[in-house]
Amino acid sequence: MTTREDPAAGLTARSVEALLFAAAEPLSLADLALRLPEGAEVAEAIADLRRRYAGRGVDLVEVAGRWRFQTADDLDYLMVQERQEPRRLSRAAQETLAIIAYHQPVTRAEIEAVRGVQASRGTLDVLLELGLVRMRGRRRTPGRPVTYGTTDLFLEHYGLAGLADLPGLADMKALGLLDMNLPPGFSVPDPSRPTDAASDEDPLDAEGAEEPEFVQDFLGGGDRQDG
Amino acid sequence: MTTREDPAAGLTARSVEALLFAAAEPLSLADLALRLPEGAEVAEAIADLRRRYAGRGVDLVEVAGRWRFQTADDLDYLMVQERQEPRRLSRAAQETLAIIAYHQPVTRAEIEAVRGVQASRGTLDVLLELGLVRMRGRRRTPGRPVTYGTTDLFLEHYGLAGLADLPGLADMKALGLLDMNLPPGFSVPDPSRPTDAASDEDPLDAEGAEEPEFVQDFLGGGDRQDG
Amino acid sequence: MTEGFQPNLDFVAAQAAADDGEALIIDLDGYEGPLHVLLALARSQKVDLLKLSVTRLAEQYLAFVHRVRSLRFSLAADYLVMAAWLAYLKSRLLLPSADKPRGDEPPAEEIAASLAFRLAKLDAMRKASDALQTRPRLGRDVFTRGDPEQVRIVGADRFEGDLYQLISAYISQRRQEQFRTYRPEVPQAFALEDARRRLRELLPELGRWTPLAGVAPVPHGDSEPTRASYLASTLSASLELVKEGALDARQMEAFAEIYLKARLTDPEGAPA
Repeated sequence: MTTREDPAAGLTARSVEALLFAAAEPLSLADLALRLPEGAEVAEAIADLRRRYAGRGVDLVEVAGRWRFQTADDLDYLMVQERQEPRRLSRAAQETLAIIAYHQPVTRAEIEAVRGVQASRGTLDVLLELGLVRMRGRRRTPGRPVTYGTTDLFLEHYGLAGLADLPGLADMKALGLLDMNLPPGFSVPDPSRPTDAASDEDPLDAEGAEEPEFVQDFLGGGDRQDG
Repeated sequence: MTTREDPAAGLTARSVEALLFAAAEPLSLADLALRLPEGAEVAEAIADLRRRYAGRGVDLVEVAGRWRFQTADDLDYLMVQERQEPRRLSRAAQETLAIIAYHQPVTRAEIEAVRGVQASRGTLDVLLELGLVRMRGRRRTPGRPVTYGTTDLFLEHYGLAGLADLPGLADMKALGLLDMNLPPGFSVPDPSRPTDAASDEDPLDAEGAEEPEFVQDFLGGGDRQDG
Repeated sequence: MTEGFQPNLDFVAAQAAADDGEALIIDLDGYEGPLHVLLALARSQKVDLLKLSVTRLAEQYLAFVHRVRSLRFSLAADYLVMAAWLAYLKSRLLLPSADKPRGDEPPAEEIAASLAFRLAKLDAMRKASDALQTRPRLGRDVFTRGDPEQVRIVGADRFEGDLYQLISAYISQRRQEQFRTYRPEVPQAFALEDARRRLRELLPELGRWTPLAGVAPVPHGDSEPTRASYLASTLSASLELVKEGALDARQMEAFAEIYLKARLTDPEGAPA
């Protein structure tokens, strides 16, 4: 495995190596090019460095379209002193994060539809507060619901080069599992919401107005008849 | 110069590499030994790494008996870069921006009325300078105060297609931001909807160059015919 | 569709709980909602989730609800609604299919397939969530340089802050607005004592006629006394110093500039 001994390429690779080592945050190819002489082959230098660092104690990885050095993941057991206990996400928050990541842009109602439960307080807002999730805009449908998506920080945190690298994404797509147009005919019955409420309903107005009435069998309706 | 392919030595070298990389300060051989399995040949690993890093963009150097990675001396010129920190909006600026976004067109006095504090001159200036806020016009009230609104850059930065995409009351409530008991009639304005304030506004252009025409239109037209 | 089997029933309590947003989410043996229970049950069938038997699933779910209800008197409404709904669906699946579906209702098989799809989707998301959480995470499994040399390349126009922060900032202010008591800002004055001390210190520099405006301090920030207060106090102080014989003051006419100068015959007896 002899590397080309082109002096210019060698200098570019050394420079990129030094910059990425010194940088406090991941750098894009454009960021790097900005600090190198015109015409420097940054992409080649990255490829060269990736080869050199393969299997070493430090890896060169792409996150959110930018590059950074990080310690090899199999050496995690050594890093006890550096480890900060990251805030643990609740199971609900983890699931919500996954749904947003795989379906973005996605509305709150859609998240709830997939999970079959109303998002409780502290699910979405924790993700927003941590900066893993952001509001992206509004869906161009009646009601114009706010849509959510993930942030670059999400990608950096989970070490993903881009959204296309989400684990299992291709398989799920192939199976049609990421389709948000749920087949008709089934919706999780939700006692707090009129079942007919189209997605254009403002959830605030929807509350209280007309409650679906249900499950006489289970709660025994007879008592109430007197009212 | 072939490195020995002793697996144990390889792992030690990788571990030392990762530890030195992730450490916040230089580490001594003793520090390293403490974090490695018993009997690890730390000195050998260091020597091995020194060879590997010789002539690269990053050097493994000894400082006062401790080891650390640092960028190669001859690449210093790459590191002297103006350190442009991302501009952090101060809390006051953030709050002022939020009020302008929702209540535009809004005058300085109105901003202060919501904030309950005098807007310091600097805050609006910062927002104007960043290009997030612009002067929109003048209110047709005594004193003709300047009105402020947001810019396209504001929309761009926050990923909004238009002002109509700003989250509204329902969205805020859904996020649990409005859980406190709010007074009846609490509302959040929709800045995309024309209001009295907007129609009560003269464009800034009406001043200066355009002034004569404006006067002519105003005085010259039908008004006189009744006389 | 569901209206067909939902007779009238007052359900104020559950509604109030739903308004609170928390009470209804009951942790039943680690399940967050009926769909999560169904998913766990469906997995036990060990078939492709898209091909699972909904009738069997319905039986299992009803049994589950029965068991949990006997342990826990208050079972969340969602679980009961789902139970009723599944019982209904099961009955429709078991009945020989009518010549054509009743009115607006889709065929039961379609609804069942739909439910299967929903479970497969939730299952996929749970697996994806697990896959994400087991990825090497920054700060837990992998680490960036511990002591970076802080090379940052950031566009000059980049600034921090996202929409969530923006609306949070907005709401926190609107909220304060409700509880605010009016507290007019107390105007700050330039104390006469301070003005006198300052002027005395300046005396050596007032060798020639200097306009009062040039002697009075200039305000720099919002929290300082106003320019008018600085001027007024400095003028008062200068008159006192004139009285003491340390200073001369001169004004050519009303409203004209006032000039100050240290008196040459220094009371300390310095060489003239």
